Amino acid sequence: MKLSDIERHDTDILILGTGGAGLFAALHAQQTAPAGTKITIAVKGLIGKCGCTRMVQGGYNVALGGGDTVERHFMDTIQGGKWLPNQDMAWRLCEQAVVRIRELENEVGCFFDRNPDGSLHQKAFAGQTADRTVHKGDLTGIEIINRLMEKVLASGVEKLQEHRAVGLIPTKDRSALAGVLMIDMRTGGFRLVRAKTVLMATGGGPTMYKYHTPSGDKTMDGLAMALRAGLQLRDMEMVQFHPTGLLAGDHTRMTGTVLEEGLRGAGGQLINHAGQRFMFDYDAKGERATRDVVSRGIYAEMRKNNNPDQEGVFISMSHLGTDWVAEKFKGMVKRCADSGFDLAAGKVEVVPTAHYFMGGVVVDVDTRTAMEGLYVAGEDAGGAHGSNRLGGNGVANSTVYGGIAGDTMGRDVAHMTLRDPDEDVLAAEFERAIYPLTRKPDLILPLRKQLQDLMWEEVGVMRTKAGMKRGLEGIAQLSEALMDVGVDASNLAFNLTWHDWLNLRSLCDISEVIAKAGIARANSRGAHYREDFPEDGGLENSDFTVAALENGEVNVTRKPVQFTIVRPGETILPEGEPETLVAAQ
Amino acid sequence: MLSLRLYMLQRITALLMAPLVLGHLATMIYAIQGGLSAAEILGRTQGSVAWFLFYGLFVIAVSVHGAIGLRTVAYEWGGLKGAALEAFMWVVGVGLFALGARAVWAVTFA
Amino acid sequence: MTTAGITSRAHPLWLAYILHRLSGLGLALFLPFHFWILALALTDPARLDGFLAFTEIGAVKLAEFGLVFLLAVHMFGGLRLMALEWLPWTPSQKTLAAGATALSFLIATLFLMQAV
Amino acid sequence: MTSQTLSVTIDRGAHGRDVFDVPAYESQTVLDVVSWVQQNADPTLSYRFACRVGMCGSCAMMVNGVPRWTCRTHVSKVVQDGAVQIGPLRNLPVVKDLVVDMDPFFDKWVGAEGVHHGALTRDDPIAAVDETSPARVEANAGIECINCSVCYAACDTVAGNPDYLGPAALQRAWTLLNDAKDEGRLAILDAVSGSGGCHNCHSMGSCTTYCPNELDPMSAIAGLKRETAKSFFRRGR
Ligand SMILES: Cc1cc2nc3c(=O)[nH]c(=O)nc-3n(C[C@H](O)[C@H](O)[C@H](O)COP(=O)(O)OP(=O)(O)OC[C@H]3O[C@@H](n4cnc5c(N)ncnc54)[C@H](O)[C@@H]3O)c2cc1C
Ligand code: HEM
Ligand code: SF4
Ligand code: F3S
Ligand code: FES
Repeated sequence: MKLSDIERHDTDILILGTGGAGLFAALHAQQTAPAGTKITIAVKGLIGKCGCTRMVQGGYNVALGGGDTVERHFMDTIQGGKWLPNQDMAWRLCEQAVVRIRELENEVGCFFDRNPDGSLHQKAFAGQTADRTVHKGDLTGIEIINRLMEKVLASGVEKLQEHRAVGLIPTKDRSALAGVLMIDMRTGGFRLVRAKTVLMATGGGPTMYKYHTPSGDKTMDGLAMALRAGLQLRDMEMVQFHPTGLLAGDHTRMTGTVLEEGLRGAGGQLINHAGQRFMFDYDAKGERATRDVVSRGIYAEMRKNNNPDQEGVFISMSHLGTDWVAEKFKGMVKRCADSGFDLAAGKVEVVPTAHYFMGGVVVDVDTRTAMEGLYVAGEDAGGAHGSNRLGGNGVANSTVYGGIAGDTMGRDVAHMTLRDPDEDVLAAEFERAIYPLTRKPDLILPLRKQLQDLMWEEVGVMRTKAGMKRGLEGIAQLSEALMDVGVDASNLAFNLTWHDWLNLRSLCDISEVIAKAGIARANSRGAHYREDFPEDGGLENSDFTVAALENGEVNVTRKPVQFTIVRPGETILPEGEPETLVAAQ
Repeated sequence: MLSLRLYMLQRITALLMAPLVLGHLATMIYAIQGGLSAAEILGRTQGSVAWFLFYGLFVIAVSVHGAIGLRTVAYEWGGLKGAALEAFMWVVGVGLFALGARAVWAVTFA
Repeated sequence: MTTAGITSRAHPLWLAYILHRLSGLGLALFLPFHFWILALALTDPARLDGFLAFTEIGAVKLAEFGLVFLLAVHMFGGLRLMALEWLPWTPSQKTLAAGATALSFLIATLFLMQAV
Repeated sequence: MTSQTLSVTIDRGAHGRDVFDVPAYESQTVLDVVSWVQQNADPTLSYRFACRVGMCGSCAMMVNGVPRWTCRTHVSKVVQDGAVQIGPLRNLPVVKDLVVDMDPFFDKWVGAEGVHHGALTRDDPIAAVDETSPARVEANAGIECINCSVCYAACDTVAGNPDYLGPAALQRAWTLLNDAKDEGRLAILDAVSGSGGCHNCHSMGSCTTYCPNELDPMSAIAGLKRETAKSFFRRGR
């Protein structure tokens, strides 16, 4: 394959990814862009059928009255994020979610569950002070994405499905983005798509952990591309673990997938190897504590037991009544049964599992980045959640900011032109992508497993400086080893093994950033827990990490959080407002 | 391939035929007691306006119904398309009607 | 190639469908022949009698029975289908399908019993 | 368990079939088997998946001749005498090996007017909906479709009739027809009455039999037939 084989393609607005952020951007761009603007959507899988928005179970956070307010939602978000969120972004998230939910219901046509009086039903995830989460059963994501997907499919945007972005190609002076280099996965050919504006909404995805929940297509490609393009990444140490991932052995893709949060909420018990409930040893709320707390509790028990034959702990529901569980958690029970586990009557082995990535590209409240023409939204963007994302704020974030990105691009595109790419960067990115095709083929899976074990052990639920240093060394070795592993190049069409290699490349690159950012934060906040620094380091002095590539080295600095709306210890809720509106369980 | 119109025609003729088939079967069961003969058939039907209408309707319905039915099968299993498919349906329909009309005429007023 | 798998695992509704189609096809193929024989009344009554006498022979009788059976199967299958499509739907359609086939079989057998 | 192996035959289109011996495990799905082959035995094998938990509908394949979601199909459910045969989903063009082009499926989804036709906007309040009203119950029945195309692959009418919109698309149309918020009634009725419409369905019920989410497209299509028949008498088309 030669550089000259790259097909060249132009468009006005290019969107990478079709989760909540990508699809909303496509719809909004159509609404705001001048007539005749060409919109192209490129995605690693099929439109709407990949990514995590589809996998959303619990629901969508939005303050819709009944005592709840945008202010309360905002305060929960800030407190949940342990004062690290970018407050302007968090505010915009809470404020716009109100509009977005009406849009989803009225314009996009979503079905959401109702109260007997016909109004939207809302429930409370852990860490929320109001019943706020709008949902469709426990399959909210399918509903949201299917409705968005059909709108976008019907709208006639240009589709580049199974197109994997591999490099952001800037202009010669590096100040602006010229286009994106992609692999057309179906043929194995390369395509350079130039666009006046590009949204990156590839959804992060901490799948470098032994146990992880996101869909298989998410491998931090976006953040790795952004890093190489010189953009700043913030909060990169912040990996959210969901406490109850299914444990079914390392030979099955089921391992790591989420057993829903509601199980614990409904009274599900966590049982350790000795057959005992243990969560009350760690927190007064027991199993109902927030995700980070429960994850650490389980992790501590696992470490105590330290038995390779029985790694996890168990979730047990049967005391609540087999029939009741089977009825209330129909989908979950069926899913477990399909995989060979009896959730309603038996107990199911679980482990904490990497779920969401709070870190991401530094953006402004309009999703603009430091690079002209590049916009970032959804899980790829950092800032809105700080050190911890509340359950239900993820899909709100991707849909709110995806829409904003579409609006912003639609307006900006009018006064932008196509730019010429830096052919040297293009050549370098191309070489990088075809590199494994020039090496002797070997298995990639063992390296991926090693990385996943390493990250789980050393840069996982609980961290120490020494561990993360070991992690960094290990990542460096694996990165090197990967460069010696080649891929059979005889047929590049839908060559998953080539993509496995590229996936692992992205994961190695970002793993390094996570470990370095983790070392840089010598305190514990939200999802980031340092055994050697268990204190929060003083909320008043909150700062966030910023990582960027400088002279080929990942460099992490710290920047103070700007308390633009509220300071630690204060609240924007009116005086006399109750602490929580959620009835005690 | 089946538009609403053809579908409705197929169903309406089917509904129409249901009582006709039952009537026909009942007559047959009655008639074959002691064996069938041309004379017996003709004796019953010859010159009867009622039987003419009965079987006439039957023939019209079955030609329409059978033609549409065979069209579907020819399309799905035979891969017949476009003008050829339409022609096939008409040939079947007209053919069935011609043969049927001739038979009805033969046993009633001929 | 893959079709085989599906049909080999055929379920009641699919069987009802294929039965209905094959019976419809059978009827459509038989009908011209039936009309032609009846038209003999016009052109050649003797031959018609010949044919009718023919029906007394075992094999032909079986064929006749088969035709009535086809008609019954197809008709009840068709009525079943229309009930399924138009009447407010009940989940017990499999029973309905089976029932219809059974009923049609019953009638056909009745016919046979009468005939002999 | 690892001492046992499964004999896995994979249809690879023009390249014929390959047989692999795959180690058997206690918790193992068909997707795991396919993944094992690609990750360990034949790196050129192509297949598609994303969510691995039955939500995205991208992993459907023919397993022993039956369309299934592979990520949620435990091997023990399908294995026969230690063997499994896996092929690309039926009724869709094959891209490579086990990967099919799903565009025709989605083109038909859109062709059946399978998209919300709303009159309200984001500036309007959210309308009250009685979840127990018959129309909402009917609409809700098909809402959890993950567009996996299993029903589409199961249907022999689709196989014989390239224009036929197919069970999933028609079910979506039925949902919208019953959605009080949807204003596209006439457009939907027209779309499902055309030459590829609901009237081609022979109620063979394979869609309902094989839908992994236990949905019932057949009954939804029957609903469309009823509504179009009514409108035939009312509107004359
Ligand atoms: C199991 C699970 C349950 C969850 N439940 C909830 C919940 O109840 N509530 C909540 O608020 N949040 C939940 N979340 C989080 C939520 O799903 C995410 O926060 C949000 O959906 C992210 O949206 P997104 O648009 O940024 O990314 P995604 O929806 O993940 O989409 C990313 C897209 O980018 C594509 N892509 C990736 N790499 C490339 C590339 N190189 N080139 C081209 N395209 C690429 C992907 O294929 C995909 O289409 C859950 C997440 C998971 C995994
Ligand atoms: C009371 C009598 C009859 C009833 C109720 C009836 C009913 C039906 C119905 C509802 C269909 C549509 C099937 C579908 O869409 O899947 C059909 C199809 C058909 N009918 Fe009849 N029918 C009757 C008599 C006949 C007769 C006498 C013939 C002979 C010509 C016939 C030939 C066919 C054929 C060939 C088909 C197409 C089969 C298919 O599409 O699978 N029918 N019938
Ligand atoms: S109806 Fe069932 S089988 Fe068909 S696409 Fe939807 S979920 Fe899949
Ligand atoms: S399988 Fe096909 S024929 Fe109709 S009932 Fe289902 S769509
Ligand atoms: S991988 Fe998503 S449904 Fe199977």
